[in-house]
Amino acid sequence: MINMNNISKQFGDLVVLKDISLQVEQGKVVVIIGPSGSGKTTLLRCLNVLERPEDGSITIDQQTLKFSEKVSKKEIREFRKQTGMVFQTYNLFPHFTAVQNVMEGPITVQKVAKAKAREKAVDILTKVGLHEKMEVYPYQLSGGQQQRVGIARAMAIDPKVMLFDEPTSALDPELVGEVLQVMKKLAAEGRTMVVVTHEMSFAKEVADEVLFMDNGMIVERGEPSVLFEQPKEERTKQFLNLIKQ
Amino acid sequence: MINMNNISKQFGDLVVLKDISLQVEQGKVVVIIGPSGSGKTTLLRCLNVLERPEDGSITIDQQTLKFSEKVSKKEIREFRKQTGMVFQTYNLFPHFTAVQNVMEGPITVQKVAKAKAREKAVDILTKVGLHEKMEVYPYQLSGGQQQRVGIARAMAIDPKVMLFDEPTSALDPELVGEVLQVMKKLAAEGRTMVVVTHEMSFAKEVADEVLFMDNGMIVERGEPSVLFEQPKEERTKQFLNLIKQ
Amino acid sequence: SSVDEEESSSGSDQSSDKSLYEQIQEEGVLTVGTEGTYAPYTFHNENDELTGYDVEVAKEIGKRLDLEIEFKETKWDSMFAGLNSNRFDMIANQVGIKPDREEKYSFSVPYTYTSAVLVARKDNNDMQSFEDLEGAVSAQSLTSNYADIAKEYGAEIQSVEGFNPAMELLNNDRVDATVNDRLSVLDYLKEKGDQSKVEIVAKEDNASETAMMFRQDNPELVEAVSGALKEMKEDGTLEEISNEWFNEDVSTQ
Amino acid sequence: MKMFLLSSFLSSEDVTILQDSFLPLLKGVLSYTIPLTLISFAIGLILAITTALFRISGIKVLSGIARVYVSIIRGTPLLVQLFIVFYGLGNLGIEALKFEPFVGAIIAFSLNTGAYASETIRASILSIEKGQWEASSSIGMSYLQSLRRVILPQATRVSVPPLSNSFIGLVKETSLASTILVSEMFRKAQEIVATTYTPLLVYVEAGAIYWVICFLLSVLQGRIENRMNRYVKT
Amino acid sequence: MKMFLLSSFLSSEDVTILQDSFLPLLKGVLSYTIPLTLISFAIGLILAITTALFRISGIKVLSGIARVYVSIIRGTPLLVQLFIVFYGLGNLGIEALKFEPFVGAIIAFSLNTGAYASETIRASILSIEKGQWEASSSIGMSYLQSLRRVILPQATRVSVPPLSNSFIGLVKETSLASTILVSEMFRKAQEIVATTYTPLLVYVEAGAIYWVICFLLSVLQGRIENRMNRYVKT
Ligand SMILES: Nc1ncnc2c1ncn2[C@@H]1O[C@H](COP(=O)(O)OP(=O)(O)OP(=O)(O)O)[C@@H](O)[C@H]1O
Ligand SMILES: Nc1ncnc2c1ncn2[C@@H]1O[C@H](COP(=O)(O)OP(=O)(O)OP(=O)(O)O)[C@@H](O)[C@H]1O
Ligand SMILES: [Mg+2]
Ligand SMILES: [Mg+2]
Repeated sequence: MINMNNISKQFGDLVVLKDISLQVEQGKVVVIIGPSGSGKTTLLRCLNVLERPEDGSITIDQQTLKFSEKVSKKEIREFRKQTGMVFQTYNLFPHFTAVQNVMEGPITVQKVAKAKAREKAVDILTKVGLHEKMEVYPYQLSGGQQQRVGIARAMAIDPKVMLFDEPTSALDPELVGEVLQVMKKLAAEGRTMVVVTHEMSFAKEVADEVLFMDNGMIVERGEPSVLFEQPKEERTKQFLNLIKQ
Repeated sequence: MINMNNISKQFGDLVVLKDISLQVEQGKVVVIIGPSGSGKTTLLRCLNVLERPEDGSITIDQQTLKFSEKVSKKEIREFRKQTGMVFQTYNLFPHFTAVQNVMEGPITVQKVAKAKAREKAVDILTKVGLHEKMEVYPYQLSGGQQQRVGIARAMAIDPKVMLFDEPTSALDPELVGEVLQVMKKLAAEGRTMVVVTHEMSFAKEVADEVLFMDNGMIVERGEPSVLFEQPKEERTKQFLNLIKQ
Repeated sequence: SSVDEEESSSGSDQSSDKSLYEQIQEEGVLTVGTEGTYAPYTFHNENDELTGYDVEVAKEIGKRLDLEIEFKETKWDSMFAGLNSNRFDMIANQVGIKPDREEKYSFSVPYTYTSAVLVARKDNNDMQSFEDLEGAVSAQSLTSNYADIAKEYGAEIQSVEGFNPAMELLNNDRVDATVNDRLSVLDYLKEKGDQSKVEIVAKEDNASETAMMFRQDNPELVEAVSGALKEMKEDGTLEEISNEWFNEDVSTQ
Repeated sequence: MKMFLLSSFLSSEDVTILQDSFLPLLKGVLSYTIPLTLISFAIGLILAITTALFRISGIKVLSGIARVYVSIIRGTPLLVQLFIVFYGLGNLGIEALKFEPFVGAIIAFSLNTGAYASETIRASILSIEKGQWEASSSIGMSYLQSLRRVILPQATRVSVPPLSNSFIGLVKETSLASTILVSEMFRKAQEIVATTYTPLLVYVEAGAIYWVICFLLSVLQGRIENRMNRYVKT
Repeated sequence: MKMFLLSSFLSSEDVTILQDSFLPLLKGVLSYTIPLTLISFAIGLILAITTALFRISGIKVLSGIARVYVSIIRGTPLLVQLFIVFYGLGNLGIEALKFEPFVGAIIAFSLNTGAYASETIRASILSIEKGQWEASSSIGMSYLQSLRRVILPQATRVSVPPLSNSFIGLVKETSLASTILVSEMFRKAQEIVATTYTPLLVYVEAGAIYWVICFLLSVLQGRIENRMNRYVKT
């Protein structure tokens, strides 16, 4: 499903991703962990082409982008529709109600008729447990509810892969559960997902594979039970100690 | 040391603290937990008189404020100096360097000479492990470092009690440790502390007592081992389940 | 009974037992309002000094009354505000004697008799005489006597703020003509030389009179200034000043 | 101030002048001041949005043009701009550039508003979080779609207060149009003064009328802001 | 624009006029335009800070006074304000209120700047996070201490760009001082036009001088902003 080959990305002189390769099969859930600044967000953003790598290629489903060659804006837009991104700080459109947020992609990008887009949005919002909050503005929602709208908005464009960047880290502890619940449901439905998160319990329960990144590289990868309990690399051990503390 | 009697606080029609009483002895560490909106922050802010309760009284050390009577601004300012507040979002003064942040209280409020205030600030910053970052501005510090400056700033006015409002919840997981380390050190020195936090490990290790608040009331209190492992109240159990998830 | 008296009433009761003129004499200074932007009557020369016919006449009056003249320069409408509010006591700015002004202000004896000329673009053959103003657009200062003349000949008035904008509009071919002061136009033509796009096409012999203007609360001053002007006419000084600026005598009819 | 003047200074003649001048002043407001303001502001806004987009486009030529335009307009007095548009262009001998006073005024005021408002609009676009751009492109929207559907609607909210200030400022600045023969209210006031010789009185009356217009506009501004703020916490 | 005019329109006589008029214009700038701007702005700022503090004081009387002051000044044209200060107050018969032109201009411009800048300063004070107030009172600072040591220094940074705009605006607005007998640059330009009969030429020259001043000021503004921004991430 996802095939990342030799992706490199730098900001100015700072090399943030170093020749990263990564395969994710259809229906698998991959969790990425790692210290701050290790490049987790950047990796995810490359999958959504919010950042353009300097080198390497990414294939999702049938479509491939080769970054060593010239890639047109239109190609990037097409490619983007394959992934749905869920942001750490939600980034909902504040001037749209919940349902309008979810309808926006289908209407503006996919040119779906309004009534049909609305129907679909209502379905998705119901699925994430928000059918009672459809007509309210984001500011009237709790963090957990806002993040669920974020997930619904990403799902509305029917992406082949869902990307999550620390979707619960801006939430109050008791609200985290709601969002994880929705994510588990998506995983159970067999969606392909790439998730940056430090929620161990989620990773253990849902992930097919956990990647540990440091310094722009994937240091270690494995099944959650293995990676969490018997990490091979020293750097991984150190990091796991820190976040378990 | 601290004696809160029948404190009530409401915002408009919303009763946020309902007739709360609380004693903390000198040198003890009290941890407050509870769901969002239960009044934890408000309780702490009442101790620092950032909020004025409608009723009840607070005694810290020798000084008492009776809120049913008229309290002058000067009395409040005096009273405030007994407590040092550490904020969730640090609230450092961005236009001052680290050391200037710490010196500000002594110089402006206690009218200490600049050189002496500086000496003291250097001492405190060294203690929280920041003597190399004294001359930098807050924006140049990581979250954990900023919060340690926040702690140093609160300590600089020699408060009898230190108040912490979720001091680590705005931090990246790996930075949490630094701040907890400093707080443990303070506890070990025998400082009286009131801490709102959901860091279980910290509470277990350091707290003399844990309070569980809900809906403006203290629902249950006890030693951490007891309260965490064998909570009596249904509400407490529910909440502990949520945050352990 | 006039408005000006109302607006200036406070000036007259400053110290009630002395007349305004006595106060002026005591201080030894007569303040005079003028535009400073109306050549050759009142303007700044190359050395940036205020000069011109009106200015020099006022200075000579000062000499004769043993008063120092202090000029205050401002725009036309502000000049009335200044006189009304005692910022100055006299205006020397080619103010024409008109009935509606006489209702509200006092005038000295006239010191200029000037005539109106009709100015049009050189390339405009339709504008040859005052009669051609019928139905044409003429640029005129808001309150000048020339505006009345243009109106009498049936011109549509485009009101402007003074001599310069009127000439500029004519140059721009935005109006067909302007009826204006002969001497100012001559000065303008002299300055422009061959480059001028406009010319004098007709003259009106009916001369208009201009004089120093005052508030009505100050009859002693008006009398004194008029006296000085008469003296200057009689001993030829006024003619001398006039010749200096115009090479002709404009001080008599 | 007004009460003060009323009680101590107004003779019955003054009152007559005030009354007689009210209708002409109002006519100046209705037939020139207000149309001039509205039309110039509308055109100015379009110019301003274009200029702001040029500035943030990242295309050197476009942002250069925008910069020069803004710098010239903001660096010179409006009066000079009016002169150049009216007398300067009118002098070139090209018939099409010889504008009627009203048209000339609209051109100068639009150019002026365009430059000042472009800075406001640029700032308000930049004030929208980067996350909004990212969220919209992540669902596949193009630059223009993001701008139109997501960024500009939010930027509009941010820019309503400063733009209202510009608008209210423009109402008063139209008084300068009198220099190029537009008989807006201030020009009317001057004409009245030319016959009554009571500049203070009539100008204060004109000032009061401006104040009433500005007051009404600021009430309107409050309404618009409330409407715009429906989707933010208060 | 300038190049255009230079190449196609300037006769040698025009060049002479430009040269001759440069010194008088410069003199107008140096002896009136600049001092008037600097002094009025300084006084205006003090007024503005006071007014802003009145507005946010929460004391009804004070915030009422501030509101009325701001509303009157912002609602009426500067020209009317100059008239009232100079001709209106001068007419009350109170010697102390009969200001010299320069003093009158400073009073009117200061009042004007005070009202406009107070809104800027108020907004910038309100833009400082509540957390800053709380942090300073939690270490025992009084209201005034918090304001002086913590809030105003940060508010200053926020308000530098809009205040610079007001300052640059004031430079150009001083041209109105000619109405009350101050011979600042624009008045000089008018005097020159009165003898050369070349309004466009001289006004464009004056415009160019204003533009240079504004340009220099905006360079200075950039410097100040950089200095102010030393403690924020860029
Ligand atoms: N737009 C950018 N310009 C310059 N540097 C950047 C940019 N975005 C990220 N970086 C740098 O790239 C590195 C990796 O950033 P990234 O956000 O991918 O890390 P992360 O693993 O997501 O960290 P965190 O856990 O803090 O979110 C960091 O050093 C960061 O400062
Ligand atoms: N200034 C205020 N005005 C009105 N309501 C307030 C104010 N401050 C707090 N509240 C309300 O008081 C209640 C208690 O708030 P408080 O911040 O004390 O809760 P908390 O336990 O600290 O919650 P959290 O875990 O989210 O920080 C909430 O319902 C909150 O909305
Ligand atoms: Mg990240
Ligand atoms: Mg709280």
